[in-house]
Amino acid sequence: MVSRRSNSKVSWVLLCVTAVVTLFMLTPMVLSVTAGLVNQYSQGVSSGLTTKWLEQVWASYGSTVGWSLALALACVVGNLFLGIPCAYALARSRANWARIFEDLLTLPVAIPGLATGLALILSYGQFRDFRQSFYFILVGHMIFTLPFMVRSLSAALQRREFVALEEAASTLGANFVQRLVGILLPAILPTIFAASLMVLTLSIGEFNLTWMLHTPLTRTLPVGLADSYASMRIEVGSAYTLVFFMLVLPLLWALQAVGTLLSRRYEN
Amino acid sequence: QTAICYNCPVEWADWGTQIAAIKAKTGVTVPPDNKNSGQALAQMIAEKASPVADVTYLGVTFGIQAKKDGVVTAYEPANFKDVPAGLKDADGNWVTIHSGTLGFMVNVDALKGKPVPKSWADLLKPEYKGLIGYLDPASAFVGYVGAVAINQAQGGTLDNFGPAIAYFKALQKNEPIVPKQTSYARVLSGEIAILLDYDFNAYRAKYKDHAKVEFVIPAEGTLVVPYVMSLVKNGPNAANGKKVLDFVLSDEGQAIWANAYLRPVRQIALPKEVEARFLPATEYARGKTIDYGKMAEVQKSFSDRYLKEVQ
Amino acid sequence: MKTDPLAIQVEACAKTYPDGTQGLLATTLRVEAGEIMALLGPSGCGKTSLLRIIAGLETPDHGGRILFGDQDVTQRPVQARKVGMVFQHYALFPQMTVIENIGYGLKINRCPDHERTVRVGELVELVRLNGLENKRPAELSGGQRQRVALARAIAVSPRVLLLDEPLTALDAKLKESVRDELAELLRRLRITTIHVTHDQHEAMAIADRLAVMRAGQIVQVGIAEDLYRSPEHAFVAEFLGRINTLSRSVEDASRDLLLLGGAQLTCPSTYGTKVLLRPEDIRLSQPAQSIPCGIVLQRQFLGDRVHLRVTIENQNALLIDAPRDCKTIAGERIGLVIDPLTFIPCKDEK
Amino acid sequence: MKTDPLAIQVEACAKTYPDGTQGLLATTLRVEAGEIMALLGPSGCGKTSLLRIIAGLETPDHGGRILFGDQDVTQRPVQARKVGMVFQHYALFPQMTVIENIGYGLKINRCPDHERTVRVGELVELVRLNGLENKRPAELSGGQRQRVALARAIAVSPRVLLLDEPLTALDAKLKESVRDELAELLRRLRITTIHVTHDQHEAMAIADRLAVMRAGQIVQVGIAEDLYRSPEHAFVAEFLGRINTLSRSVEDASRDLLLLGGAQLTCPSTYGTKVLLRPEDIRLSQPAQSIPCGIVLQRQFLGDRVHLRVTIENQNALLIDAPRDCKTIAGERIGLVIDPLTFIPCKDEK
Amino acid sequence: MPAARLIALPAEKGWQTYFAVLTDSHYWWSLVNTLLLSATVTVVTLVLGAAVGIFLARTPFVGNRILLGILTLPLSFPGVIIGFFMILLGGRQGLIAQVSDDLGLGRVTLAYGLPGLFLAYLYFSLPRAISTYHAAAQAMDPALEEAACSLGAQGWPIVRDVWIAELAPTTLACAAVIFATAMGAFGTAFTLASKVEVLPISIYNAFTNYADFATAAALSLSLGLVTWFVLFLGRKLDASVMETR
Ligand SMILES: Nc1ncnc2c1ncn2[C@@H]1O[C@H](COP(=O)(O)OP(=O)(O)OP(=O)(O)O)[C@@H](O)[C@H]1O
Ligand SMILES: Nc1ncnc2c1ncn2[C@@H]1O[C@H](COP(=O)(O)OP(=O)(O)OP(=O)(O)O)[C@@H](O)[C@H]1O
Ligand SMILES: NCCCCNCCCN
Ligand SMILES: [Mg+2]
Ligand SMILES: [Mg+2]
Repeated sequence: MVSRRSNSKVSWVLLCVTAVVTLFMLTPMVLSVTAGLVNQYSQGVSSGLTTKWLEQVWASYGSTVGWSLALALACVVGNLFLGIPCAYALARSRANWARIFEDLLTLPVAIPGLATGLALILSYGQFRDFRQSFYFILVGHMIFTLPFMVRSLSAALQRREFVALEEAASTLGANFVQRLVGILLPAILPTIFAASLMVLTLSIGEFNLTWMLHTPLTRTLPVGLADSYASMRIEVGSAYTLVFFMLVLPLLWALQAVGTLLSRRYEN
Repeated sequence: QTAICYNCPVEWADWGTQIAAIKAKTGVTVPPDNKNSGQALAQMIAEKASPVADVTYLGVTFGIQAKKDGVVTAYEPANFKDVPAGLKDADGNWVTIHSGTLGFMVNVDALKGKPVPKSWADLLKPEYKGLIGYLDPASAFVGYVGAVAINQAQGGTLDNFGPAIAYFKALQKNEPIVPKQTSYARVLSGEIAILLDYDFNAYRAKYKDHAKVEFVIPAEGTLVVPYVMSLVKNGPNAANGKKVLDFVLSDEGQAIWANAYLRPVRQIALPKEVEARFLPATEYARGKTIDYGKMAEVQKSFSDRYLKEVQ
Repeated sequence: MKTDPLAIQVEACAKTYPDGTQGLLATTLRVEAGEIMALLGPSGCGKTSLLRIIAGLETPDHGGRILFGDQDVTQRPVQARKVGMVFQHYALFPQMTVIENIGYGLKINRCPDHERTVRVGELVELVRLNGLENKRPAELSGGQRQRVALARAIAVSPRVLLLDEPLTALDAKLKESVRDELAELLRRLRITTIHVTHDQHEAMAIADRLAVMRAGQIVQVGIAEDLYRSPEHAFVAEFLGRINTLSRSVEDASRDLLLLGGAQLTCPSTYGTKVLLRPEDIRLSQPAQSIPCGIVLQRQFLGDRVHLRVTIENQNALLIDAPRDCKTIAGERIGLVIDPLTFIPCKDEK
Repeated sequence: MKTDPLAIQVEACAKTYPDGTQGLLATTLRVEAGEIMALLGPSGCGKTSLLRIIAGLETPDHGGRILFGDQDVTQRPVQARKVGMVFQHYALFPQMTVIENIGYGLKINRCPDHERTVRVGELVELVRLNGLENKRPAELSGGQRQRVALARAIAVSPRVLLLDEPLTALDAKLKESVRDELAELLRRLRITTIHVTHDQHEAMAIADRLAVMRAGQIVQVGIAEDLYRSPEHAFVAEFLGRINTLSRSVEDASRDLLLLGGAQLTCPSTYGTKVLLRPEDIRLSQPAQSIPCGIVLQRQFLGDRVHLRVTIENQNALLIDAPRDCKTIAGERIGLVIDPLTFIPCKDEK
Repeated sequence: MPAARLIALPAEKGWQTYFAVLTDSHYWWSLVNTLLLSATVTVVTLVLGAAVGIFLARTPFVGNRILLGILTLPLSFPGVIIGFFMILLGGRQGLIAQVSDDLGLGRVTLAYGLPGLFLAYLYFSLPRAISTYHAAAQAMDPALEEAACSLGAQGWPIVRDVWIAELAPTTLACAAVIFATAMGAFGTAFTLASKVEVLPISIYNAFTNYADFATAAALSLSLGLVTWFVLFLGRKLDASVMETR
């Protein structure tokens, strides 16, 4: 690294920006957490601390947490099943359609979730049991997240070192399945893990699509949050946010740590 | 045993108690749903091929529209006959279950000593800058009711929304907050100091949540509006839906509305202490009814105009 | 598990890449059974393309054929060719340990467990990786990785061994010792081997014969001595070592003369107007009338020898490879002794 | 724009990295004004650490001092030291053309436009990049990039030139020619230069003096010939070229004897029990009674010479560097002629 | 299949529906708002995110990793949470209002206007930029910067000639993602119920207010096309940047 004194002026600017941004990012989180724990937000901490809001949220929205997590996990699993073959085909195909398809893959990112949701309802809404189950939302989440999965996996698979790994395996007599399952997937495990984490994160936070797709019986965490923000006491919304923090973040952090460990271990 | 009701939010009109009572008395679970009337109707249209909802609760004009769009079906719940004509569809496509009077729901604390506004005109005063909120007239039924009320109060008619538009334009100077969803909680928190809302919400805040909230019926007059329910056409659990409708029109269901400061549609006696908490009848005299069919008809053209000219 | 070595026959194989690049022009090459053949040439000349066609990782353009022994394998996929390959960056499986890497091919080919253990043990021994059996590639040094890659490739008793610049990733000092090791090991294995490199010393140290390539074509094939002493093209002469290019007029050429540093040397007219001379074929002596003389411009002591650059009349500066005890210093005037037999004709095919 | 060359004095500089690694032990080194000094050693021995301390890119541990001439620059940041640097992968600015890269330092130092144009023109000339002025680094070959990097470093007339493995990124063939070019150019520039490398030939070809490093320390400093012929440590001898290590019993040593291939050679007892011998100091002859004899195990023709590995009685296999016309083949029995004066004592300081 | 449905939908109401964005000034302005807002947010996010990312990548201090973890945490927040955050921060009862009130400046409320929307978008964009730049800055070749230093560069020239140049591909890729996310952001705008209408809200309004699916679909297509086109430009630009390397 370059010695710090050589660039002290720039370092100063960076430090200041970092401080301001940190303040900006952190303040709302702190406000929200405290708001969820006090009796009366407008009076602040002086109104006393309480867990009653947390309890209320847990009672009326507790199920959304479980569903959201289950949905996100299912989304990851589904994405792996669909995404890996897709990414492989994309990465190894030299044809033009593959490049065009890769471009098209960005479309679901560009089209607003609302519209995708509407299209889904209009296309598949008539299958009643499907429509009223979480699978319907799952399909929506998969449409939204699959491009992220496919793109990052196919980028990894296109890397020269992994092409070489596959070739090495095939010179040793490995067939397609053996190469994919035995060599490539373990080799890109850090990427798979990172992409899965990304999909998990996106799915847990997805609101736009879900807002269209959910029914009163299939609510996810963000939908519940929107509900409570819109029409409940500020303390309740905050408590809900707190629940989100407490249940989802440790999970994400733990997974992130695993991911870091993985990529360290694989580093060459 | 569930019945899905669109637009039955627990924080509104005490649907929380009502839902619990329905569960207790009929065994039907009604999951809470936080759409507004417009959202509910749109969703039903989108899902027309295979509806998700069994019943829906709507502002009256949306009920009329829902019938036109063919997303609801005829059903005459028990006690249907007790509902005055004009407050129900002749075929039973919708039926009023309660009504409310629009006014100002005021969080007195949040005014920080400023006087409680008494009239539509007061709201335009600069001292209320940033304190006012109303639901989106182009989306929520409450919002539209507010617009019609203002229009009538300012001398307009259902054929001429000019006065309302002019009023909203003037109101923009006070930087109102315009949410799309029920914002009861934001009044309680003081985020919104003055919200155009119904009497029942204000009374609930005042008497149940013990907030320092007042209800004001504006001096220039206001509107009384019915809220209706309908059975959704081809709903998945029609039988359960019917039970829900039957219950809300039953004595017990109506009493729950009354206890929640709503005017039940059937003539049942209000409990004394509840009666006492309403504003005096003289105040309520300023609350007018209107041709709700017509009101439904012109809603779209008003929304368009509002979106174009005010936003 | 030993298989008899097999000859490789490449017939009229060309490679045109999808983007239109002519990676390889129609090429024919025979590698005898058990022979080690080096493909030598500058970057981009098509060495890897040829190797990959032989491996079955690329298909040749229409008309090309690959034969292993007398079996046409052109249509066979890489898995069915039984070739062992070592890649430039080894392509070791990062998630597997040393013995898992080495045993991978055996496992894939359903070799029984105990047999595999034995064979892998032998290979670990062979490439001297004892003690590192359970390390992962990331924990190994370059030379160790190289040996794992080699062991992995030969574990399945391939009929043909293909090495693509197997030493490039090593640093200068290590390269030399691994090179000698590899040469020795390959000779013991006696598998038909093709070894791609752009380092002439590596090629000469390891291979039995060399095929020198340029711009998608094989320019000359032969044993190192022949290529070095009797190159058919200036390019080959240049690529295999340092060289001096001397020029003369058409007239001098016709009189079998070459002017150098004030002296007249004999050089057959058939050699043409450009003549090549290796730096180590020039000996130093005291300056004298009858011999070419020049002034030392630069002296580089390289340990085992001394490089001199000498300015000289009639010709461009001359490179001389002197023995290490040469005391000549820059600025000194020296005489050169050149045996006319060491002149190399310059058949420049350009 | 020329500045007089400056001596560099490194005094007791050590480097401990934040993670506790002792990258460099306390080191003292003097580089004379205008001298080219090579830092030579295996990977990880601290060459780069030392170079970066001199450049001002790292601060030495407390107590270390760096002097340029008689000016203490220890506390000066890199920008104020006026050093020119060439990095292993050149670190050219990818978005700038050749002349923008070369002129960058001048621009930063507010050199007037026309003056800059003139100077950059001269440098382009000097490093022979004419015609490539407006190319970007991505469009250049390795050797060309290397020259741009050098031109950029010397454009600002640095008082000191620091090169960190400037040739590593080049391929074998190119490396040799760029090496000679660089040697010649540096000699013309006469800037005090420190040149880091792990390639002994590169160091010997380019530098006036060499500092051989091992494990964070300088082991020996001197001119190439001295280090090669009279290394103070086996490590230096080994690092500068291939070497044979001969061993003898204490008894033989005391009798000034060395047993080799059935013959008794004289070797002073003061040399100890381990004695070094360079491969090129062994000459071949017909096997005979009185001289050491052995059997050729491996023969490697390398163009300008032949490497032989010979199994021999009393000692480990011996490496021999024979002239290129040596016809000996593997399996042959040969005699060895060794001048006892070429034995090198092995002062192993381990 | 759903995509085809989406494309076919507007036709039910006549082909001119496809051009609703062009023909209806209301929607046109909504698109312009969305574009301007997204573009501004993208630029500001890149600058701030780069500064923070680079700082964290280069400055070792205790808690560095934890701070990075906290700063990138909102990546998992639903847009609604972020809208709510802005209300907590800049709403009438928000922190800013309280502070400004205490200072006697009146209750400064910025949550519901353009500033609120801007800050909210910034809030959900920054974590992505920070983590991307952090990774890129760690992977930056220190030799380039050292080369510039050894040539006498210091301060701004290093930022310009080394950092910006070297981070250009990262910047392009990151800009594309942030821009696309901002263009499609709905939850945040929905929660804030801002006076500034952005296209996702227009789409939502068209949907809920009159169940006008055709217009909603047409608007979605327009939004999708515009976003996709910008992404496409970004990729082309990226390819040309990569070529110089
Ligand atoms: N997949 C490909 N698509 C297009 N052109 C290619 C491809 N692979 C190689 N080439 C081109 O074909 C030519 C020969 O390439 P090849 O890799 O065989 O050379 P090489 O001799 O192995 O070079 P190096 O020593 O650099 O590895 C080069 O011009 C190269 O750019
Ligand atoms: N920033 C650093 N942090 C920790 N250890 C370091 C750092 N830089 C170098 N080292 C360690 O210091 C020692 C000397 O490193 P240095 O880079 O000086 O070696 P070198 O001789 O230049 O090696 P090479 O030939 O591989 O470049 C090595 O063990 C190295 O791992
Ligand atoms: N990865 C999710 C980022 C959270 C912000 N979402 C913005 C879109 C609004 N719903
Ligand atoms: Mg190659
Ligand atoms: Mg180094």
